[in-house]
Amino acid sequence: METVASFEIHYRQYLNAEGRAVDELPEFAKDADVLQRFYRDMVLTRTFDKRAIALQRTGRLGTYASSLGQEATYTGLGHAMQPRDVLAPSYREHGTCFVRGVPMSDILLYWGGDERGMAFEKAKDDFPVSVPIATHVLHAAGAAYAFKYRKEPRVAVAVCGDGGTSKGDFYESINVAGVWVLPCVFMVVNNQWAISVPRAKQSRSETLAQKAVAAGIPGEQVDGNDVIVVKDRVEVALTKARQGGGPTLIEALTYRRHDHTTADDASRYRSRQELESEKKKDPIERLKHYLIAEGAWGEDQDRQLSRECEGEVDAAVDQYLNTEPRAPETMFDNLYESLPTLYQNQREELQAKWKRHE
Amino acid sequence: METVASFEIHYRQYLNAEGRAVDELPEFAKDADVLQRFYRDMVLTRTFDKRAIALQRTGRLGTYASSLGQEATYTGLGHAMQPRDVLAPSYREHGTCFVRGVPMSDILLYWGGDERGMAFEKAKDDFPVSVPIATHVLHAAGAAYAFKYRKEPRVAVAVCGDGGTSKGDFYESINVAGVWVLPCVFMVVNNQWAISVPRAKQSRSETLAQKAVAAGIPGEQVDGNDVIVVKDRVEVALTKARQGGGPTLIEALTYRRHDHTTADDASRYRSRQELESEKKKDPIERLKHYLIAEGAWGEDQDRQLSRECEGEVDAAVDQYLNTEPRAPETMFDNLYESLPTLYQNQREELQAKWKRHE
Amino acid sequence: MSNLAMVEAVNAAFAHEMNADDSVVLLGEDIGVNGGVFRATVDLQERFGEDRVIDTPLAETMIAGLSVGMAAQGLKPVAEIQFMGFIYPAVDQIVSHASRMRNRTCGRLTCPMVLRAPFGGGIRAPEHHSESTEALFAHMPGVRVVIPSSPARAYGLLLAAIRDPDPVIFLEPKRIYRLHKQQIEDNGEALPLDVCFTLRDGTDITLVSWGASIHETLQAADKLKEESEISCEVIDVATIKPLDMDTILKSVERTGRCVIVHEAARTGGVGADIAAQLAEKGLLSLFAPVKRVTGYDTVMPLLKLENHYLPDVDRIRRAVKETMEFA
Amino acid sequence: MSNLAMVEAVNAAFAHEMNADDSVVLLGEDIGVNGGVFRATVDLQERFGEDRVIDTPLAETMIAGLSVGMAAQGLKPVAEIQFMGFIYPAVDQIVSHASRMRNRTCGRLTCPMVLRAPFGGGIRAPEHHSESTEALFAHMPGVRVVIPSSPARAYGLLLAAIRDPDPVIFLEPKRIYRLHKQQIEDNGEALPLDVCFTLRDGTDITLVSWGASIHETLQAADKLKEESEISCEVIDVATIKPLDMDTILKSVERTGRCVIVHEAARTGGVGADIAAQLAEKGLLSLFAPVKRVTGYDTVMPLLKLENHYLPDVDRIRRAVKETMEFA
Ligand SMILES: Cc1ncc(C[n+]2csc(CCOP(=O)(O)OP(=O)(O)O)c2C)c(N)n1
Ligand SMILES: Cc1ncc(C[n+]2csc(CCOP(=O)(O)OP(=O)(O)O)c2C)c(N)n1
Ligand SMILES: [Mg+2]
Ligand SMILES: [Mg+2]
Repeated sequence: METVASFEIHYRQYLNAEGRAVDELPEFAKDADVLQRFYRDMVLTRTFDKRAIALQRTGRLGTYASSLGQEATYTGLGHAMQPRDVLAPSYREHGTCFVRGVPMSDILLYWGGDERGMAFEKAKDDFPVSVPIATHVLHAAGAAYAFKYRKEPRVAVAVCGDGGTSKGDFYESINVAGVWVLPCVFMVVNNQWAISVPRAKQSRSETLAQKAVAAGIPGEQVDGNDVIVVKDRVEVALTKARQGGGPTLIEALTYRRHDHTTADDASRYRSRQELESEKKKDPIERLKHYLIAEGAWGEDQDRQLSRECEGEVDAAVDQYLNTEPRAPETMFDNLYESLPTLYQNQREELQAKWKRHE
Repeated sequence: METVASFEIHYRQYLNAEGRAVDELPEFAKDADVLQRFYRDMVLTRTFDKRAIALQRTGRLGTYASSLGQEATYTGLGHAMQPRDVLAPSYREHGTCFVRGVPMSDILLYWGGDERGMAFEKAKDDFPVSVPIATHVLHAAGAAYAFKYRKEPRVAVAVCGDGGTSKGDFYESINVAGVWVLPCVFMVVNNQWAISVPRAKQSRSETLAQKAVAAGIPGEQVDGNDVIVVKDRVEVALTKARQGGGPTLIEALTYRRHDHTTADDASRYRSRQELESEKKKDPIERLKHYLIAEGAWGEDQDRQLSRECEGEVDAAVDQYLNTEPRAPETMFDNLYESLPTLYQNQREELQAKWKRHE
Repeated sequence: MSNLAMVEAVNAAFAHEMNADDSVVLLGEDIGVNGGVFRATVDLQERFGEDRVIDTPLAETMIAGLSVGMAAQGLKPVAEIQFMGFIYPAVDQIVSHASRMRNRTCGRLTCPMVLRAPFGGGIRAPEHHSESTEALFAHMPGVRVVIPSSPARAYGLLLAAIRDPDPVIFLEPKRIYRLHKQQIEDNGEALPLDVCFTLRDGTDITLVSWGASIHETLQAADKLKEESEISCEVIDVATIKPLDMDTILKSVERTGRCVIVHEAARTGGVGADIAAQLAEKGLLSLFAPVKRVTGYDTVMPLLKLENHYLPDVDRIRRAVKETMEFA
Repeated sequence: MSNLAMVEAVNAAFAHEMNADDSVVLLGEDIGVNGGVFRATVDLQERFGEDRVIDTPLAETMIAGLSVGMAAQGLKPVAEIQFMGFIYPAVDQIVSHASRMRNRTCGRLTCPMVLRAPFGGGIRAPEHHSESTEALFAHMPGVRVVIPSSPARAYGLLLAAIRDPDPVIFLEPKRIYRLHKQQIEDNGEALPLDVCFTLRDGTDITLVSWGASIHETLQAADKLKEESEISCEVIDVATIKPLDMDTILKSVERTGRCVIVHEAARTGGVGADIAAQLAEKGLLSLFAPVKRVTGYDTVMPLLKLENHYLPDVDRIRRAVKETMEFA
């Protein structure tokens, strides 16, 4: 018997649940401005989230997926990426999109049922929301191929959930990224649940990071509620990828505190206790404690920040609610670059009907 | 930084390329009868193989996939399985099917373009040939579920190639088998090529055995040209699975010495040297050397065996060539349990046309 | 007798059949503790155990492939695809294996599985949650495609689907999951597959539909009667593959006119097939061209425009009137 | 001018476009060193390099998904699926993403990709190597489906497909890959997409077909002329989505009769759609029902019976005669 290969999976954290540094912080995190910016972005995401749910509950938004409790992962990721990198999100990464410059009103527009919400002008090469789980992970690999082919120093980042790692697409993506040494980072947001299915029922693998072994690429775990370690390790992976070092899989351990979406009721399948104990690991509180302990934050500033975020969200909601509706027949306008003759009469029929009803 | 998981992949071999034992042989291999039986089955498979190719070259068989050089893997697997276990093969495992009692004439019938070749009566729960790569690996997991559900001491064995491990279906199968602790063995026949694509271009993973890590199940490598280690390790895995211990992935390292199929020309994409050097690891020669060295085989016996195998293959070919053709309209007869009205007139049309032409 | 909504009738059919037949197992995402995102399988895991109501990892190819393996080895798996928009990874297993297992082995192995999925638009759901692509499956030899449109038909057809010895794609129009209730006797009586249901007798025109659109079709029929004395025969196709063309042809032979209504995109929809067969076999009885009122040939829009995409009562009425007025 | 077989014309179109446009890359299984199992990409890796003619790992979902990602980021990927029977794992990416990227982002991102696959029966290949399921793709809004049936059309249509700003499913009838050669000028001139090609003018009946069946259709037309003085107009649909119904309708308006020929199974085939549209828009010009000569509604049989499955000259002739004799 001969040992022909061996592997180790590592876990990293800088700030523990109490907001104490358990290791020497990376350079960027020694700058209070930087951490305040992260803090702000997390608070804004949470403020947005609450409002979006309220809009949905009052019939003014469609189904919405909250990121409550996962803000550190999304904010950290957003700040690790460079503007020209490309994000291939699933449907919960609003926090990352905001950091990348996508207006909150656009995200509302999309979840309000209007395709124009995905036509944003900042981060304009980013992929749109992808609802079919893990399918978009392949798009990141394809994008990465394009960057490599054109010798552009850009990296594609795919984000999917713990559930997403069970799908063949996920595996095919990491495998091809490995063998072609693509500039790709695979971010697995392990929030412990895929709707009602707990992490343990997705896979017998001890970690999700070790899925990387199958592709022969590095995989690691980070505390996904620690914005510092997320930003740090993703940035390391991005830099490596940008320099031709190939892909990395990063599993961020976090927890989905809200229902899966507004269409779900998590009390059917998980315990209050579990939820309560997870609340103690809150990513926002954690950073706040750290900043306060460092003398870089105070309760007054915090209240001020809350007000600012509420104001920004108010403005976005206004803009969303005041968006002129699309004419029905525009549903044909982005089907092809120009609408084939065969379908033109359908467009006309729809337009005529709409005119009759107006 | 904390290490949260670690893994090792092992490789095993009993008989080296020269046919010398490199380790103490397992119990069964101390019985010359047993090894002679393995030897015979490998020779029969190779004899069949040559004839099938000849039939194809003379227009009497469709496309055919040779197993030249891979006989130890297929024979070893066949002997490790119990009759009530179930095989989910791809398209190259004739050798295993023969051990399981499938007549050679049926295999010819199928590759000759007649569905009745998959209606065999021995091994009657075995899955038929599966052409779409890796799709059948899921069937093995489903079958294993049925066995577990009914508390039957049976195991399902899926066989796929190195190319097959790149497909999502493969990964989804090992993953679900892991999390449900299914009685399943995944046999990856790494013959180094997927048509013209070499192993190194399928995956950056150092081994294919380590794909198991992604599913949290054990994975190991064996010398696929050593029938003893194949039979031994597969049997260990089967016993474990049968006893509720869950699935194992076994990578058998072998080499496809023929063209991919009779429709392929391997000289377009691989070197003579590579082929020549692989010939030196021949599974049949290896066992022959060992048996001769042990005084359990001789050249006379060998010639006698050749004649017997030729005779058996002759008989199978005769039976195949003399099989009464199916009437064209029978193409409707196994579509549903009974043919829906809507399609009956199509069957009649075909029957009428056939009658006109006869 | 219980008063059941369609989704409850699905649940009742499961409970009945799982009691009667140990080989029936359910699998899918979130069908266990959660009882399915539409509650179609609610309480079943508690009653029948985790090994019969199985929460799977998130992978639709896997769900279909496992089902093929189970079905070939003596189980009767009923797999749920959470929404039809996520059925596509399962297409390969259906077309390459489920539909062919019997044929490939000349009956040695068979594939008595059901693949269920809620489908259709009109519930303000996110992208991919509203499409109707039944035509893809209707083109595959070796499968049945069944679509109930009332609680009673859901109960009876689902029982038939589970008992059928061949693979059945069972599509549930989720827009009408809870639209209204019906008295159903939970007696395990299946309805026949492969036949259409004539819901209304009529003399002037035949309206052919299935799924949720049946309800707009019936409303249109009522209105047309009321406002214009047009007598519509309404046929619920129910099993769209194999099609019971006889019932449709006989009706159109009497009425001489036909309008087909479905949510799916027009091009390549099942309506095309029905219209083509009418034109082939019923040409002489047709007084007017067969019209189709369908979803448009564009991507199903997000919720703001979805109701403009779906065939509505008004579009059906217009089509009927135009057909009636045809010289 | 070179004398090229269809598969060589495919190769020539690639070479032309790869020279002209750096953003064109080919990917697929065995397309590099091996030049594709049908040699459609032979020599291209040598000429254009491994980063433009890419041998992929064995995974069709991946091939399609990579292509979507590449296309959205400025490349023009042309992906090969080795046989159409292995295209099903790619269906999800096509219907869920390729066909929707433009619509989902209101044109911010687009998906100018081509997915090629050899298709159809008649070459004595193993199971899954002979089917024709173009109808599945013809039902998907947002894609084009193009099928050449001669070397010249392969060259011109493939160029058009690569240049098209939207996703194109390009299906190559492999039975006629090397059937005959044609003089082709390698001038980079594309043929128009979205139009039918009228291959023969005729006055008595319109024969509509595509792919390899065009050849049996033409032979039938010749024989019918010869033996019965029936003058057949023969239309090669070529782009089956979006359909150029105008050309077909105009022809049928003149001839009053139509037979549609395709290899795919009848139910839900593209022929149904054409027949339905003829019945809807051309009812008054039809003297006889539109007949369809197609593959049967059963699983494509293995090679021993495949020629019985495929429409042949005899079946086409009979259908034409029956249509001509219709009162
Ligand atoms: C292919 C596919 N199957 C099913 C669904 C329905 N669905 C939406 S989200 C979800 C769970 C996803 O879990 P995970 O990947 O962990 O992401 P999370 O929602 O936790 O962020 C499911 C099953 C889907 N969107 N796509
Ligand atoms: C899904 C699918 N894609 C492509 C093919 C065509 N094909 C047949 S065999 C093969 C290579 C398979 O290689 P591997 O898995 O290593 O098995 P081997 O043939 O070496 O035994 C390919 C690409 C197929 N049969 N199925
Ligand atoms: Mg999750
Ligand atoms: Mg191989």
